[in-house]
Amino acid sequence: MAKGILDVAGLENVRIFIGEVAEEEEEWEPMGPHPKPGITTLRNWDFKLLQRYKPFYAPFCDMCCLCTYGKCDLSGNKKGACGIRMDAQQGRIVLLACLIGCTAHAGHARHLLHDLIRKFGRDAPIDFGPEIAVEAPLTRLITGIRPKTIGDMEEVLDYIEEQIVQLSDALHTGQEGSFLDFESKALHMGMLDSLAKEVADIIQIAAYKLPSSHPGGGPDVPLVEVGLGTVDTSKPVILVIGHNVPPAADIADYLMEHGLEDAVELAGICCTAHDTTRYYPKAKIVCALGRQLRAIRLGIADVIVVDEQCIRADIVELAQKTFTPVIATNDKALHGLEDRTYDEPDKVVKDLVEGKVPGVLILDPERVGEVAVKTAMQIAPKRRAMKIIMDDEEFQRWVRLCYQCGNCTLACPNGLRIGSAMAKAATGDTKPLAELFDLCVGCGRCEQVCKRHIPIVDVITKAAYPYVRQERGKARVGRGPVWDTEIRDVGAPIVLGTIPGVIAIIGCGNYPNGTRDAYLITKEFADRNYIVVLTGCMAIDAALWKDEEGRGVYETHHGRFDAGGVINIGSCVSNAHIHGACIKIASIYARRNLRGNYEEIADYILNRVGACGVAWGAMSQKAASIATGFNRLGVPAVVGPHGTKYRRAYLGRPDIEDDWKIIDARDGTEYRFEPAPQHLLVACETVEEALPMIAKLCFRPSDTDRGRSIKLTHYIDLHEKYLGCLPPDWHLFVRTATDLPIARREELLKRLEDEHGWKIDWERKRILEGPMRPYDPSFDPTNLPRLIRKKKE
Amino acid sequence: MAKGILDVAGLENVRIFIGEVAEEEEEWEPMGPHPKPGITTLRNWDFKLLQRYKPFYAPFCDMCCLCTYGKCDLSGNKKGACGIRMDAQQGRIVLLACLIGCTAHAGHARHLLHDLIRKFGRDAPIDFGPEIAVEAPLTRLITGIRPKTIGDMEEVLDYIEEQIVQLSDALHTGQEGSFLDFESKALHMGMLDSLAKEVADIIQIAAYKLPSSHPGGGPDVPLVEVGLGTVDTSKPVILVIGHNVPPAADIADYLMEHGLEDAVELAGICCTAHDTTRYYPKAKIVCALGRQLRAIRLGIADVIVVDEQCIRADIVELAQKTFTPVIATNDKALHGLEDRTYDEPDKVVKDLVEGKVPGVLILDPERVGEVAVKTAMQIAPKRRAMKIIMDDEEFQRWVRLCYQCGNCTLACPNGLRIGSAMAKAATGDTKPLAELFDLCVGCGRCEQVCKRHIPIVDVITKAAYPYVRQERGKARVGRGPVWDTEIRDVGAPIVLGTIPGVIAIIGCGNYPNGTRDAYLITKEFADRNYIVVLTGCMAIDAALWKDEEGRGVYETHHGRFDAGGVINIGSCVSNAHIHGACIKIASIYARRNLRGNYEEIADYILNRVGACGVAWGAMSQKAASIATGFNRLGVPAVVGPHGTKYRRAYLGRPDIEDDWKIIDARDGTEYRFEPAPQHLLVACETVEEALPMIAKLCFRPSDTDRGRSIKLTHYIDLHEKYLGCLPPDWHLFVRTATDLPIARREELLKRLEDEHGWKIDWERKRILEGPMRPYDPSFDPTNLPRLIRKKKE
Amino acid sequence: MACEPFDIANVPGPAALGVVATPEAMASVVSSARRPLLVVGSEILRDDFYLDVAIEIGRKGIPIAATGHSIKGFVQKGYTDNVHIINLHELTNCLRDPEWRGLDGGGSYDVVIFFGILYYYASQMLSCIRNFCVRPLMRAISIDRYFHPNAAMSFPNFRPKDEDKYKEMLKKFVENIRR
Amino acid sequence: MACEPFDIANVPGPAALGVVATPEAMASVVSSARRPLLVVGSEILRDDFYLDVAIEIGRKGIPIAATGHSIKGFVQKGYTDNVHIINLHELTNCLRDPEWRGLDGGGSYDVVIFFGILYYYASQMLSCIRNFCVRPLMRAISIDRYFHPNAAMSFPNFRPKDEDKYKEMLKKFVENIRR
Ligand code: SF4
Ligand code: SF4
Ligand code: SF4
Ligand code: SF4
Ligand code: SF4
Ligand code: SF4
Ligand code: SF4
Ligand code: SF4
Repeated sequence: MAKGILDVAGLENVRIFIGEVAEEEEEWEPMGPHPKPGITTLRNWDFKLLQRYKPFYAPFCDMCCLCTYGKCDLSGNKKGACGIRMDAQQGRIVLLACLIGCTAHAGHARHLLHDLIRKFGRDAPIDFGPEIAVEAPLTRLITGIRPKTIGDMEEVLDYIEEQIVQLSDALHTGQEGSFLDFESKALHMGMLDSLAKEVADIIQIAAYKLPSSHPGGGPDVPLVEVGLGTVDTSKPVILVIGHNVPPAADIADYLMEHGLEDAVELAGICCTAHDTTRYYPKAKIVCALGRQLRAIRLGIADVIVVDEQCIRADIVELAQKTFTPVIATNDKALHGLEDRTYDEPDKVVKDLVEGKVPGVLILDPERVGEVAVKTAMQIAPKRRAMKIIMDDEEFQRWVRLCYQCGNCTLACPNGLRIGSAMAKAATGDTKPLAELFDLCVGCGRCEQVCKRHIPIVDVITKAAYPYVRQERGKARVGRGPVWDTEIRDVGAPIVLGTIPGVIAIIGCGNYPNGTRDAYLITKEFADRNYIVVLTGCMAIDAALWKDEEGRGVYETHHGRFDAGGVINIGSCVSNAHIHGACIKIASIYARRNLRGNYEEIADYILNRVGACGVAWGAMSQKAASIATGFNRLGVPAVVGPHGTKYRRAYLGRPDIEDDWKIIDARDGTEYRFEPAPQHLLVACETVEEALPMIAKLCFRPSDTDRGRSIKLTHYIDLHEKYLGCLPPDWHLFVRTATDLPIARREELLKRLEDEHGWKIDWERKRILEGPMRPYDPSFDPTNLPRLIRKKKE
Repeated sequence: MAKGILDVAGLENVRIFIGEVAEEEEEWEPMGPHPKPGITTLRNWDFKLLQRYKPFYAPFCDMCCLCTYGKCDLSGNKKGACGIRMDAQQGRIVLLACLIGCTAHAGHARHLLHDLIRKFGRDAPIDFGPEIAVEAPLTRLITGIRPKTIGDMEEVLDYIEEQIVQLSDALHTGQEGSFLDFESKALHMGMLDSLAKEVADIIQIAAYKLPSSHPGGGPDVPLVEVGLGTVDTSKPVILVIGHNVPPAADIADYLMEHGLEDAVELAGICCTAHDTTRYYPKAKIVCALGRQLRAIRLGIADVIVVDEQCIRADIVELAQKTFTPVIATNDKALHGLEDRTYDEPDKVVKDLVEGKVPGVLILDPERVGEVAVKTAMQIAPKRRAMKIIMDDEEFQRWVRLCYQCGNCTLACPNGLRIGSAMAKAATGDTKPLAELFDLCVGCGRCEQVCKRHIPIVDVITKAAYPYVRQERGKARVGRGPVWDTEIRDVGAPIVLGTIPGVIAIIGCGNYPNGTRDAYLITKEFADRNYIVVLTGCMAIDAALWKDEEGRGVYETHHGRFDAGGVINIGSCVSNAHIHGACIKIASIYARRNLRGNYEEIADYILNRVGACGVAWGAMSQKAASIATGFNRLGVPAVVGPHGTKYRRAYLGRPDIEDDWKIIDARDGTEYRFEPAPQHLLVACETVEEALPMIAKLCFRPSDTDRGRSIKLTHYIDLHEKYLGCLPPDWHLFVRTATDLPIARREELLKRLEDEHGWKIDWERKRILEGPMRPYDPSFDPTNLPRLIRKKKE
Repeated sequence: MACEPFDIANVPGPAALGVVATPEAMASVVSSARRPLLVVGSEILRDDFYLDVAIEIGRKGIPIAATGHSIKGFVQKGYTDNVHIINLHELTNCLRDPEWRGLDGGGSYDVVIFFGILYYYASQMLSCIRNFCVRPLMRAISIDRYFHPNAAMSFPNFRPKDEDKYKEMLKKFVENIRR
Repeated sequence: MACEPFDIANVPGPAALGVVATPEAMASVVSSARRPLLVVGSEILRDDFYLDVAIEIGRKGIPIAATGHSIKGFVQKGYTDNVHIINLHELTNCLRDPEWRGLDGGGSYDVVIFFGILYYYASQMLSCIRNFCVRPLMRAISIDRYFHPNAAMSFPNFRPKDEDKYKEMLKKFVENIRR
């Protein structure tokens, strides 16, 4: 029964307006203890995490400038005028970052839901095919709701929005005073963020029928082209940028309806690119965020369509320089443009093509396709006549103009040494300049401080142009949810440790060392039979490098959620399926109740699911809330060095014994245990350092000896490969001789004896004394005393 | 019909769950064009305002530190790594401040609604007595909903929360690029803030039966005691701090139920104090925010109960020093305390009294009263035996220790010259130190940088102690909504200008010149027959000064919403009734449609309702969103000098003719008109400067000549009184000779002739040439072309 | 050379290269200005000396914007020739507009001198000028007894007991203005 | 004397009174330290020279925390005596705990020397030390080729072409350490 007015016979004068109509409430699972948790509901869980993984703060600024009592100087952990201390202030800023990140996802989800309901109806079913029964693990887990149609997600968003506002309230001057409570709130925000992402991706998969487990989905998704070199500029090019797919989908629809698929290029940057290819695999993925400025400057786009998030704030100004009109489609990012949504499309096209306006707003996605396509087709011939790329002469003029003042280096977030590369180029050697291309994150800060007004980014791009034109790779289309059937197959090996880990490579591209890192991490772990899942910018960047035979990681590795797979999960919101996979391991493989049962499942994941997030180029506020959401669910994450600017890490201290106590749920016995995982959030300086760290963060107390031995093998091997020696703490993870890598058991036993004073029974190759806890294959680790099944007498 | 399950005869197997049941929708007013506006709905209105009152930015920081690309140096309007420019970044920070402010109100409203529904039921009626028919002007105006019960406000909050999340989304890196659009979003946030406040205050008035127009309400509310000197410390003292009244109400209930009203003092700080007195007039208002630190340090409280907002973040640490236990009652501000909500009350009391814990959480307001009262009663005798206030000897020791290093002055937000006052005190003259008491905002920053560890705040308080003990005033209890019947009486005089203005003195106490300013502004305007309404900290501070006869402004002036009234509207959320009064003038007096008709009503208010907000000590993010909400509704505001740290002002430029065009709705004629009002948001350096500025901002194009003459009289008079001369721009407001102050008509006509070259007909005392527009008493000014009734041929 | 800002946490960023300058150096900037403007605030009313300094500067032909309620002092002294009453927010708003006609119709200014203005209000307005008055460049200097990182040049912080030193500096500043 | 931070907008606030110091001055701080610690990062692998500098410091009895993947260099050089592998985040987290037992069980450190660490990672860790390692006071100095406002002392920024000058400074620093 739909919403509406119900006239009840016999009650003539009463008209009943029916809002939510629940079908006969099928008790699909008993409700757990924490449906729709509020701020304090999971505080105990948070405090458990925060007690082991204590918040570490590295202020990015000593001051607070949030109210007119300020600026307050909080240096040396001083208090501000409102009484807040530096540590709490850092927690506050972390909560603020998570707020902005989470609202980006939740705002996007709500906006999308409005658009999808308008186009497809509230009743558009959530049906992900035969292999997926648990369609919305986070939704079930957190809210206790099992959504059947996209309209069911309204209630989920209501919950999220209410909670967000409650948390944001706490940012006000004179609220929270404890850094621990700020962190608990940030963790709550992170959880909401994960939920919002799930809503966003599920409704778009359901409505647009993006890949799921219907035919052609899952591991069978097609490959698409990735790279600046893939765009065929002999055709009119439409470039979509952002995160919200409906306008791009409308463009694809228009192209398909008018048979223009081969006449017009549809290409994208960032997550809209992912989602566009999920809908329309002819679309191309130009690049991730880090190349956005350069892609625009290269002038490849005949029209740029932006929606929301991770769009250059100066998009209109930039596009003007290459005579590219901009169509803004989302109320989050209006750029001061005029609203032409309901104007005659041809009039709008005319104004854009003639350059009368730099851009327009078209806020109804279903009106974007026509304008974008017509504009691109009409303007392309005009634009082809223009010179946009710098010529050699100009290039030489610029590099000679540089006087190595160093201003650009000081302005560059990565401290790139541009001046000396310019000097080399002036002598004819353009290689150093060209090499900067992949180190540069394309921010444009350098150019603004150059007293000689050298368009540095363009000069670098010019130097790298031959390379840029060949930047072509392939990525598997974002496949969305992991299948329940896949979980059934990998649940045991993951929990037992024989699949040594799930590596989730996610987030933005604020790298110090180029996109090569994304590739290297992916390849290193996939080659070792970890399951590697990627999303967002990382899923794009990883596609840009190739092995000696010219094959990218998506080509050399399969796309199943199984050992050795390299899986593009999708856009940033698709990250939720990584949480989903972890949750499903607990629910499908281990048959834990899911519904309203966050704490228990997070405890399960923390102790048993050897997953580790890698946000190597984490830049945005979303990355902050995403990582925090993973952390609350018990999944650790490694960030790159820029990640220290988030100000907070969650670091364990293996040297503090009391921090490492865990309960055996069978009888309540408490054990001291190995630091597994050692951190919830940690930054590494280099990818060489990160690789063994990631491997280390895959240890779990539940590992069987076989699993542990495999994990230890990779940890030790990666450490030796990239750091040149054994890790200093490998012995902490040894409980029994069979935990040791088979190939080196003898050697390592010797070391345990010599270096750590352990007692070894050399005859039986067994450890007699040394490990901090015994190995027991049926150990049932938990941090929650309430889960103890039977107290020991 | 309530929510629930409906079994329908003949449909045995169908159970209908009924959510929202609307009563037969009584068409109380036709729906206007903009119910539940989204981000872009009122953008045109915003752009109209922003075109006349251009955003002015004074960055408080040159850098942006919001993502890991940063810090970015935006100085000189440079762009950050994301492409954002300094101007847009300032708009973004303004939106951020408004977000935090608005979520504080909306979060509070939602929390309150949950508690009130639990205690009083969804169906608790909104009935404000015989004099109030328009119970919720902002709700009706913005959402089109006419709420009948508190439960009806859920839908309003759903709308607010959804919109807040949409707006917060826009803060993410790579979203909005235009400062104008950031401002439009901030204005939208300000509007939501006003609505959230209305919800919060209306539901608490309805549920707790706070003053409205039932007997004893409105102008007849009682006077309560205000001041640090009013607390009777011979009794156990409970001090409530914050903004959310249920815990305090529960304490009052407990006292009343147990006949302890005379045995225990219930006193409050900030808005909870206001709201407590609205419920329980025996409560005392200790002070506003600026005295919070000192009130706590003075040790007057035997137990401190905090809820949310404007609580010192170091409350637990401070209270510990005076052996005062803290009960935290709100999930926004948990302060790391343990949750004891469902513990045996007596066990909690015992732990608190014995000092086993510094404080506890009691998150169910209905469980706070017993614990708070018992704790206060049991601990009071123990605490009375302790020495808390500094003795004379100690005082002398401290002031002698000071070596005038000046560190404290550099740390003090007001640059107070503490060292020299200490030096004077060391020689026996404590007056300079004592005088600092009222200049100090009690932030404690000075103490932390004193190398001699002098407890500066305590030393100042000690010097001022004789004064402090006498700090006793009286304030009228917050009366809540203005009556419809009052509006009927004052609508015409306000619109015609004969009541020269409504002065809304609101917000915090971040003053450079003491609470005296609050008093002076109030008195100056009330004496001149303006209507003066106050809320929040200002309503408290204004009560602290007295005239020569020892009477405060609430005692010397009546409490009607009428000329010369001095009205305490209530707490910060009660500010909504000031908007409400303006809206009701449009609706009740001018019979404009209200429902979903924000733009038209705001246009009406901007052109006709001579109201001006004064946020003299604006400190918080709430103050930012409050002011912005007034601005969108067409009400200008003056802030004190610290207000420049909000970074943005909305300033008009009378010298740019094009900015001052207005339409006569009768026939569409466009006129150049006087700058009325000249600004939407402006800071003044001193109260002397502010007084004439406030008067000036009460001019409206709709003023009749009589009204204009009265307004001009006060503007000129205040300028002469405080600045010593005629204002330089008085002539701009003259349209006709009868606009001139009667008593000085001749003199001013002469000046118009001599100084401005106007042509005067001296015989008939008329102006022949000069004014920028003619005076026409039936002029019907509007900024909205769509309101033109009949186009001129 | 920089110095601690009078409000210790008033650290606006890298470009706030406000320098502590000598009165002579400041006077020379003013002397060579095309169109200088003296902006005074309420703190000049602290002491007749300051008012006299302002008037002396005014007598050298430099127009005065009287902000806050400082006009009161000029009126009392009977000096109102080239003194213009304006709110500081309004004035700064005009300053950021290169098209502004100026207080006297002669166009905007290239050097503005802040004097006697509440520290944090002045600081914010100086920040606006520094960040937005860049094309053409407007230089703002402060002759207050505070170090202002947002001003191009200012004095160091003076303690109350060093008031005389400060007065000396002001005298030197005025003496050295040649117009 | 302060200096422009290597990352121009790295302006942490008033207390970031990082000073540019001579190698001699820094060496003297290290020489008089109770328990100094050298913290090296991946940038020492740029050039054998830097690795040798670190080893020389290590030979003077100052323990080395090898962060990033810098350990690789020490292993290759065969010098691992008092070299401890640790992640920089982990190390800084330990440093902020006065109860920490130290890399060798001898307790925490009073002077830490940052060397060869990526600028912004180092900067953040130095910020943690400056803000939170105050009781007892820990001093962090940087001998990198960058000015670090968050360090108590550091060198100025060196351009690539001034690498030799920088090397000279390092040599002087090492020479002057007496332990
Ligand atoms: S919020 Fe607190 S620390 Fe921040 S500026 Fe305001 S008073 Fe200072
Ligand atoms: S655009 Fe590239 S080179 Fe320029 S500052 Fe940014 S990262 Fe450095
Ligand atoms: S700022 Fe310009 S001139 Fe200076 S080094 Fe960089 S590119 Fe060369
Ligand atoms: S917190 Fe950020 S915006 Fe605020 S003062 Fe520091 S750097 Fe500037
Ligand atoms: S949000 Fe933009 S301006 Fe701010 S730090 Fe990030 S890139 Fe820089
Ligand atoms: S900081 Fe302390 S010693 Fe210095 S002037 Fe202030 S009170 Fe005196
Ligand atoms: S407590 Fe008072 S004197 Fe001390 S810094 Fe704050 S305002 Fe200044
Ligand atoms: S007026 Fe300001 S300081 Fe006072 S209670 Fe309200 S928000 Fe807080």
